[in-house]
Amino acid sequence: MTVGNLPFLVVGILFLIGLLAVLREKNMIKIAIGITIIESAVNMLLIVLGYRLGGDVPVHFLKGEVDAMVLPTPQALTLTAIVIALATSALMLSVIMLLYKHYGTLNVDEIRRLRG
Amino acid sequence: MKPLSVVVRTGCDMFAWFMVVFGTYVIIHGDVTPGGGFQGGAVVATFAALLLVAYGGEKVLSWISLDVYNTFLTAGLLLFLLFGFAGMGTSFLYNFLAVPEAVVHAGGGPAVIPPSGTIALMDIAVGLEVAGGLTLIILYMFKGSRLEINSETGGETGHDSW
Amino acid sequence: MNWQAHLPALLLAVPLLGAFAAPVFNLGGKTLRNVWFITVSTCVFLVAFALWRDVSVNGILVYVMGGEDFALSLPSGMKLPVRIILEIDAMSAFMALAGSITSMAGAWFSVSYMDRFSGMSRFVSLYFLLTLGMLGMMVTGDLFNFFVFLEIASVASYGLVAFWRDKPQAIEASFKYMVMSQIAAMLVLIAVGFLYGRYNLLNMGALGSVMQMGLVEKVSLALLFSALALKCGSFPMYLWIPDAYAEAPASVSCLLVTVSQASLYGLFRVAFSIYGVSLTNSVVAWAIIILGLISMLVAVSMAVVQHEVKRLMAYHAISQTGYMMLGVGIGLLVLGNPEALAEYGFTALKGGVFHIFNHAMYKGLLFLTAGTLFYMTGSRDLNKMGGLIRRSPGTAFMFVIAAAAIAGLPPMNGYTSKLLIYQSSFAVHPFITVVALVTSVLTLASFVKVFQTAFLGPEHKALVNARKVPSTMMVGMGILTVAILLLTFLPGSALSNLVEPAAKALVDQAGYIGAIMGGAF
Amino acid sequence: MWEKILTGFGYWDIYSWLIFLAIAGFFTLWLRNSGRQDYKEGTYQDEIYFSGNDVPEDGADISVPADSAYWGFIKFFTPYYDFMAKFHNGLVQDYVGYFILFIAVLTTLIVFV
Repeated sequence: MTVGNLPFLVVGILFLIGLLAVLREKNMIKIAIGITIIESAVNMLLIVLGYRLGGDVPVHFLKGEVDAMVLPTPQALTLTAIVIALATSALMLSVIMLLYKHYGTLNVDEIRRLRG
Repeated sequence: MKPLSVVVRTGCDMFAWFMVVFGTYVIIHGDVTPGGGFQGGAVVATFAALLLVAYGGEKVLSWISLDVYNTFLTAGLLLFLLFGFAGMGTSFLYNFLAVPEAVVHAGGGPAVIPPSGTIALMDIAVGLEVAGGLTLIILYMFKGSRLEINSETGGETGHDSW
Repeated sequence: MNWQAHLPALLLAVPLLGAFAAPVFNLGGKTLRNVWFITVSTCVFLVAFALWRDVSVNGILVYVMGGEDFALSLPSGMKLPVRIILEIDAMSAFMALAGSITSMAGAWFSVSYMDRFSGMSRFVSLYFLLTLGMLGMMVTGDLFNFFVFLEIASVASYGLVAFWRDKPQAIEASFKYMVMSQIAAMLVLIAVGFLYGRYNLLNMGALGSVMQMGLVEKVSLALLFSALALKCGSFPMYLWIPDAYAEAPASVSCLLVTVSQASLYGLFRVAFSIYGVSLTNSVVAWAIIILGLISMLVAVSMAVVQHEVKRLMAYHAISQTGYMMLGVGIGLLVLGNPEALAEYGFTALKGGVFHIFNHAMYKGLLFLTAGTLFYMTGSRDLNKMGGLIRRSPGTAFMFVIAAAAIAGLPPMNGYTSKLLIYQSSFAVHPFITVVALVTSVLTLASFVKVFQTAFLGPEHKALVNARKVPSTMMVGMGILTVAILLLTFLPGSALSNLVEPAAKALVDQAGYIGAIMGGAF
Repeated sequence: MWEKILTGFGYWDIYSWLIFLAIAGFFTLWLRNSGRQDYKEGTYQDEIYFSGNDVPEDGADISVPADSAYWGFIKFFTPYYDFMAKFHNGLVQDYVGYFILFIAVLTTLIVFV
């Protein structure tokens, strides 16, 4: 494994941390945090995919020659994904707030009126 | 929420307005520098968040009118769509105001409209929308987090109220 | 430059305008808002219809957002399609037509149904955003935009499922839906990222033209497959569907059905147009078939024992999705084998595709009738209903039509599509047909139960004050009833004009790629 | 007009089906008409026979609730439904777990087969 692949390792670890939080944590806020961590991991994956070692900014307006440019498309994708992630995390926290009001608990195991 | 100490309140007073100015700067220069409508709008929305932390909800809700932010939200969205439709002569969202590269290098072009054309104007629209929307989210979440307000006082009509 | 060239953009711009301008029209009072709601949804339908006509006459349409030329997908000096491109072939137009009809019916229905609730301007906005997300998923030609529209539809539907926010179950359903769907969406984004990292391309057609199966492609196929299977509700991941469909307002459930179909469309698009002939083995096809079979049988067996009317119908939505997966899966199985494709594969494909349209119509109508029952009695529990046929014979009539269609009783449209699936799946393995037939029988059984308990029998004392059904709700249901009856009595022309071009477009990977690349490669 | 839908193994033709339905309906009505002619509405012939007891006022007392429908079917499949109740247990973390398991199985199948 070369040094250039290290960011992907970080992405994988972050993703697994988030997934583990969603699967194992009982507090709903922590589940929401887990999903946010997953979203960050995916955003980081996109950024890392577009990075070229020693690359310059894609909008070239500074002086000097440029050999390699960082790919601009993944950054645009990441920005969009961040906006979506913000919307969903705000909505999710609001929903958790309402759930706490109705059920009086943050334990996800007790949110199970709908089954069968 | 109770108001915090005077140190925090003074700090927040200063920074809240600074955030509005800085956010506006980020929005307006979004087409040529890092940043843009969403980022600037989010910075502007910290205004309400800072005041909420420093002064508590009762005061902030009496100062701030939600209608203003609702207007921001709707106006921003409609403005964005308007620019989309305005380019309809060529195609939807077409950048019909853009100044060609050669004209810009020669120092020409209209002075008021930036050379990036509708991109900058759309950034402003998005900035308005995000500033309004995020502030509304913060304020509504604060309103919702107060447990003592429930359906008796909130006037919410329920799903099975006839 | 005629206005018809702008139809693909209008299909997205009109619901967007409807969503954004709804708060403005809300200032003018309830009537103005309702007029806006209905007008815009009707306009969306008209645009979708015109688009469908256009596509069936002129072939695949390509629209470049913000581009100077409609046909130009390759900006000067670049060899790759980088702009936001909408690509509409017959399959997309077919799906958009189905989606816009349900959206219009739901809008008519909501006007009276949601009348007594607060926050209606937000409801209208979210409803149009959901329509926009659904239509966007159907017409986009770009994988990342597919993800964006998927998320728009998801976020709008979280909000709409939780719209009755003082009802604990609705919030709970929204939360469960959100957790599952958000992880699925992130997996879609990971798969998109993988494909982008491999080919520097996001456009579906362009990706299809350079696709060569390797490890990365296989992993992204698995991720896309499982995420979209969750969104459309296939076997081990359908568990959010009964919750979300049952707890959402009825008009929203009606639209949510088609939103799930849009995810199914995405699944088919990935399998046929991006991977297509480069799928070297039949694992994916068999996975689609087997998942379809299991979800069919399991969901219908759960539906038989339900006593909550919308939950029962939600389970049926899952089981009917199984039919579509079965039909299209058989088509995918024999994609590389022209003989078998001509003999039975294309028939199965036609059946599956026709079932998508039929399902959107009759399942939407069933949800609307369930909403009417709820509106009349104030309860969704079948144990508390009885004798409602005397209260509203019109609703009972439409319910019977929809129930006969979903159970596949001849001569309804559901029978036509199921017949195509039965007869072609028999050529693959008789066991598949047996499972499909058993599912159909159980479907009929559970709808007989609903009809018997809700509409027949003596009138309950508790229901003397049952409310009358307003006329706009009847109009909403009537739209879908008319659509079902048209499909029933004109099965031949429906198949040859509506379904066959769509099925052909799904199989024709080279045509989909060629419309984007234009022979540039 | 006579639209036939060929499935490759047979065909479906709605108009001949409708003609058959009309003929069948005609015979059904004919049989029905040849029944008793002395039935009159509003007389004792209308009354419900409720095992000799008085018919309850509230319809809810004499209608079969939805829970009781297909009692035998559900009774026979009780072990299956008990299992399904465990599957649909309402815990969102289990649902996510099924999803992750499914991804693992599918990825293995697609990559290695």
